[in-house]
Amino acid sequence: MEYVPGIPILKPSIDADNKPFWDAVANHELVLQKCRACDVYHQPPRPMCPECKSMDTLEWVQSSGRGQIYSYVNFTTDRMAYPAMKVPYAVVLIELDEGVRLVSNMIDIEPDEIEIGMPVEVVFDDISEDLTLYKFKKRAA
Amino acid sequence: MTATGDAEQPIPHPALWGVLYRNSTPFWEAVKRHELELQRCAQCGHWLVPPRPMCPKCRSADSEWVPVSGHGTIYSWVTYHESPHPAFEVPYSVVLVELDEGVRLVSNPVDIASDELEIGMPVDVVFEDIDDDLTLFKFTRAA
Amino acid sequence: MLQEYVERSYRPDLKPSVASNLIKDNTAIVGIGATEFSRDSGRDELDMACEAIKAAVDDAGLTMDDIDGLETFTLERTSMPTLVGSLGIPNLRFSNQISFGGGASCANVMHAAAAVATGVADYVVCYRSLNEASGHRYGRGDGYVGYLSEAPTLHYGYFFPFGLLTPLSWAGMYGMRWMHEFGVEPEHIGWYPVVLRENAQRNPKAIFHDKPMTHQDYMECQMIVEPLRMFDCCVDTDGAAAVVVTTAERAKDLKQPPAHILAAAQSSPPEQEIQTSYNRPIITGLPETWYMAQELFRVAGVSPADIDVAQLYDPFSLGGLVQLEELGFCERGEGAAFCEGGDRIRPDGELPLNTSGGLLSEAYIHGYNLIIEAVRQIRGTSTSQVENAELSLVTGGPGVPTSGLILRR
Amino acid sequence: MPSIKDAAAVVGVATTGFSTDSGRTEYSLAAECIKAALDDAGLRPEDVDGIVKDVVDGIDAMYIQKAVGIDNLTYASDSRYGTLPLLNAVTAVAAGIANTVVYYRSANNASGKRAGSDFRAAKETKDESLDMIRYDFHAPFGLLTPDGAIGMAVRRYLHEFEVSAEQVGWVPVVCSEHAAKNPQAIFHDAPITLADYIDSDVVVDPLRVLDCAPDVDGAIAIVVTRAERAVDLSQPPAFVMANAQGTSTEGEQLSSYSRPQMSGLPEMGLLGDELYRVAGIGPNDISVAQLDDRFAPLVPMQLEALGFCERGEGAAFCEGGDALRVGGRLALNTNGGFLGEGFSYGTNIIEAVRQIRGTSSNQVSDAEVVLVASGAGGPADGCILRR
Repeated sequence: MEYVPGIPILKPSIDADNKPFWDAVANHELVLQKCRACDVYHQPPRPMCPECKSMDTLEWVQSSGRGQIYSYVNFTTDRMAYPAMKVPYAVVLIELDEGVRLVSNMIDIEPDEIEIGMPVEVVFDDISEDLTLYKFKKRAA
Repeated sequence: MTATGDAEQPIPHPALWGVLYRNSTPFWEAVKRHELELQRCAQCGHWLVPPRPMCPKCRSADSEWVPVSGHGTIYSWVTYHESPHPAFEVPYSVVLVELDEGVRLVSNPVDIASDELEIGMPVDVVFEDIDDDLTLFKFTRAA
Repeated sequence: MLQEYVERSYRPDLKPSVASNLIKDNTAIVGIGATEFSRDSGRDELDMACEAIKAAVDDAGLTMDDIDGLETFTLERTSMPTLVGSLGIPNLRFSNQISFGGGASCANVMHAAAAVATGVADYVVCYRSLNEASGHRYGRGDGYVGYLSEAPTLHYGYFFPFGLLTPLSWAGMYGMRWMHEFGVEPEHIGWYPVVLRENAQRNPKAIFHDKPMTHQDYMECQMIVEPLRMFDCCVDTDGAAAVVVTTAERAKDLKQPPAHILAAAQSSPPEQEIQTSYNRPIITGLPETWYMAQELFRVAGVSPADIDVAQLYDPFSLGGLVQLEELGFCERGEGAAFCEGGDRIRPDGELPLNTSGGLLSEAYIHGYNLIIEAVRQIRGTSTSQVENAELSLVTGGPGVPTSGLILRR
Repeated sequence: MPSIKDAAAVVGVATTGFSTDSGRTEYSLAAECIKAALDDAGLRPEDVDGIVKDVVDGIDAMYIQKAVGIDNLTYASDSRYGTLPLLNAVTAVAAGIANTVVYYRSANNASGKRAGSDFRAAKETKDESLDMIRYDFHAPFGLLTPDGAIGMAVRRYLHEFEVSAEQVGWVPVVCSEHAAKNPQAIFHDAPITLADYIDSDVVVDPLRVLDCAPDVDGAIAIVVTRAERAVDLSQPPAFVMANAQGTSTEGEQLSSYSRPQMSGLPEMGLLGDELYRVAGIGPNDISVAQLDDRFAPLVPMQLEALGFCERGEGAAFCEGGDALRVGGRLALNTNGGFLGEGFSYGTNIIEAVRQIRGTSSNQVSDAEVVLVASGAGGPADGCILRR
């Protein structure tokens, strides 16, 4: 996807609960929140595990970065698009191998080539000095 | 009163923008012309302050904008000793003026020191052009 | 998580018994009122709220002095004290707001009914006023440019940087998966908006009155966010609407035939978000609507087959179709097939839907126009009246914590 | 006539304690506190089917579900002003549409970054509330803060009834004495004297620093359930005898400048009438009250509005402080109030529950019923709890 120069992307909003996630992304790593007692992943991150109600068994673990496209939308007109992105652009919902789903964009692929079930892996896109985003590219099955 | 009104730290302007605030617009337009006009129910004569779309007394939606005297007395006041906003240097006072018509408006005193303010003090309206967009009504000791 | 939903096995053991439900049959909607629906009202939202509320109070045969409760959305911008000061309500004893956008519409009536059923208030007005068309446009992404530099909430931080900023696209993400899993084609979806547009032709208040649309028009209209096109979207509207709720006992002496509340329900199941609940086991359904429906039918003691007419909250046509599945009118994945050809959902069909034109073709007053239409069906005054309508169902916004009502004569 | 009287009870309460910088997110504080309140009640998150909160608190009920593990919520609402969410919880339970409702607040109001708040952690959003209409007529003149707005009414009260600062000062003094014994209070172990009060800085004349409750970081949570279920739980229930809201036609939030008299609290008067009507008791039956002391001069005004003394005699009632101390005519804000424990609505209900349970750090020996009022200076609300 292509960006329109001069219009900033809306950056993530960060607090103490989700900071480890975005700090990792800035370092080109994808981490997920997991309860070590229950062996369950949580996205979005939260301060307490809803299964065991513990606040100190939550930890951040490395994600495989691999998964598949679970769903997607394709912005075909300016009407509902964010003006920083040139239309058409697609937004994908990735199901990681860990079972957690993340919204993202694809690289190196046209919107009309995107398919549900396509295997993907994470890549990192340094958009600007203070913004790195996780994106995905097609991989061999 | 030392509201600077400079571009760096502008006084909070009344929100005339958008479609949310149309009820208040005639009031601020009159102030801009150095006139004080208030909204009154066209049916029963009840003053609608702050402006509102319906009269709470008779539930009529008909209202009119009427020029008022600009004379009144100080009904209450407060003096800020810690500044809530960079546009306002402390100490400064905010007065609640009861106009002869019986309605009350929040404003600032002009040429009256904080320690001279008294409930019941007679005052007259004056106008102050703050910048191109904003004119405010203020009150000074009655002649 | 969501095991009950996945297995379609509702366990009501947490809920109070139906016998202790004081809303059921004891409360009613007795007044309805609305402003004109337009694309540019030229007025304050406060003005429109006053007009709609006064109309609803007049319709009930009450005076403003009778009103002692107010219910609305947290999204509502009119301030409660200023509204009370404009309407001249002398002794307001109860006020409440509900978040979750359009999911709150029927919940407003539910909470009002709880207040009157327990004597906390006697007559509660529920209202919503919005200049959605001419004022702030919630549904557009470009409104953020130059006013925000980062996502407005922590949660949106996971979506906004990728260009996913609008309800249409959030819903599209569910829709694409739903079409994929159940093999739904665009031409199947089109019948639902077409029938609603037909209903709007008989409703002079509808924004799309006198603007008919054929199935071919639907197929040829512009794709906005694939898989959703222009005619899948609700109509941004300026306007206000209000209803008056009181006890069934008081309703007997009022001007209009009461629309009794047979059941009211609200639901927010696990992993709920505002239209972005992407981390649930399946995203092709609307669990909040399913849970709400279980509770609604449990309290009402009726089944989907007993419903005579329904007003579904349809911000997008897919939202209406999937609700048909979750409400139990058809099986999972069969919502579009249910509407094919349109006959089943027309006013003389087995389940007449959105008889005023719904949010797609009448107006988008955040679901309040649907509640009013559900009442009209009970009164027998709809412009697309269903014969002998005894039970009238209405839902709140899907994809968010939602709500619903079953009204009876 | 239908009534909510005695249909519901408060069965679990908790606070995180208060500080000027929690160092944690509001989400995290809320989750911890709700769990603690449920533990206090002897209930599990799975038992909860309703959540009520204040509009201004950022963390939506949906996110509480995500963290605390509440299954299917079938009652949720947001109220504004004071402790109004309690009325929704009680109404829902009394109407038989919810069994167990949690009321929570969580705010980092002192450290104030708001970065800690969750779902609506908007940092740059415009306030599009039509409350701004009123602010339009105040803000250009520098009337920008709650203390300034209520200061106008306070000055009228002081003026019309010739009330002195020395009289009003007994409210913060007594509250500080109570806070000194309350380990949860931000001013634990820090009592003040009347001289301290008189010498404290004037923030917005006529209000001093010690007239104004301090903003704090922290959370509260309160669990409400049906009366018949309440008796089987871990704690002695605090039954809700009455719960109501009061507003008046010319009432605005802290700035009701258009009504004939500004020196009273007519909303509080209506609230009191309704509470006493529903409960079937009067002010003479009440010897403990948690009143809204966000601004100290509002306390004598409330004493008058709620019928504890005649109009204009509230300040005399407070003078010397004895009437307000434990064992006095009306033990006031026995947790220290918002002035002493910290300004977080809900702490007043929690202290009322402690009095009913007999666990207050300033326990009134025969506390059978306790009155709670909040939202003074705007739409008012309150409740009467009983043993």
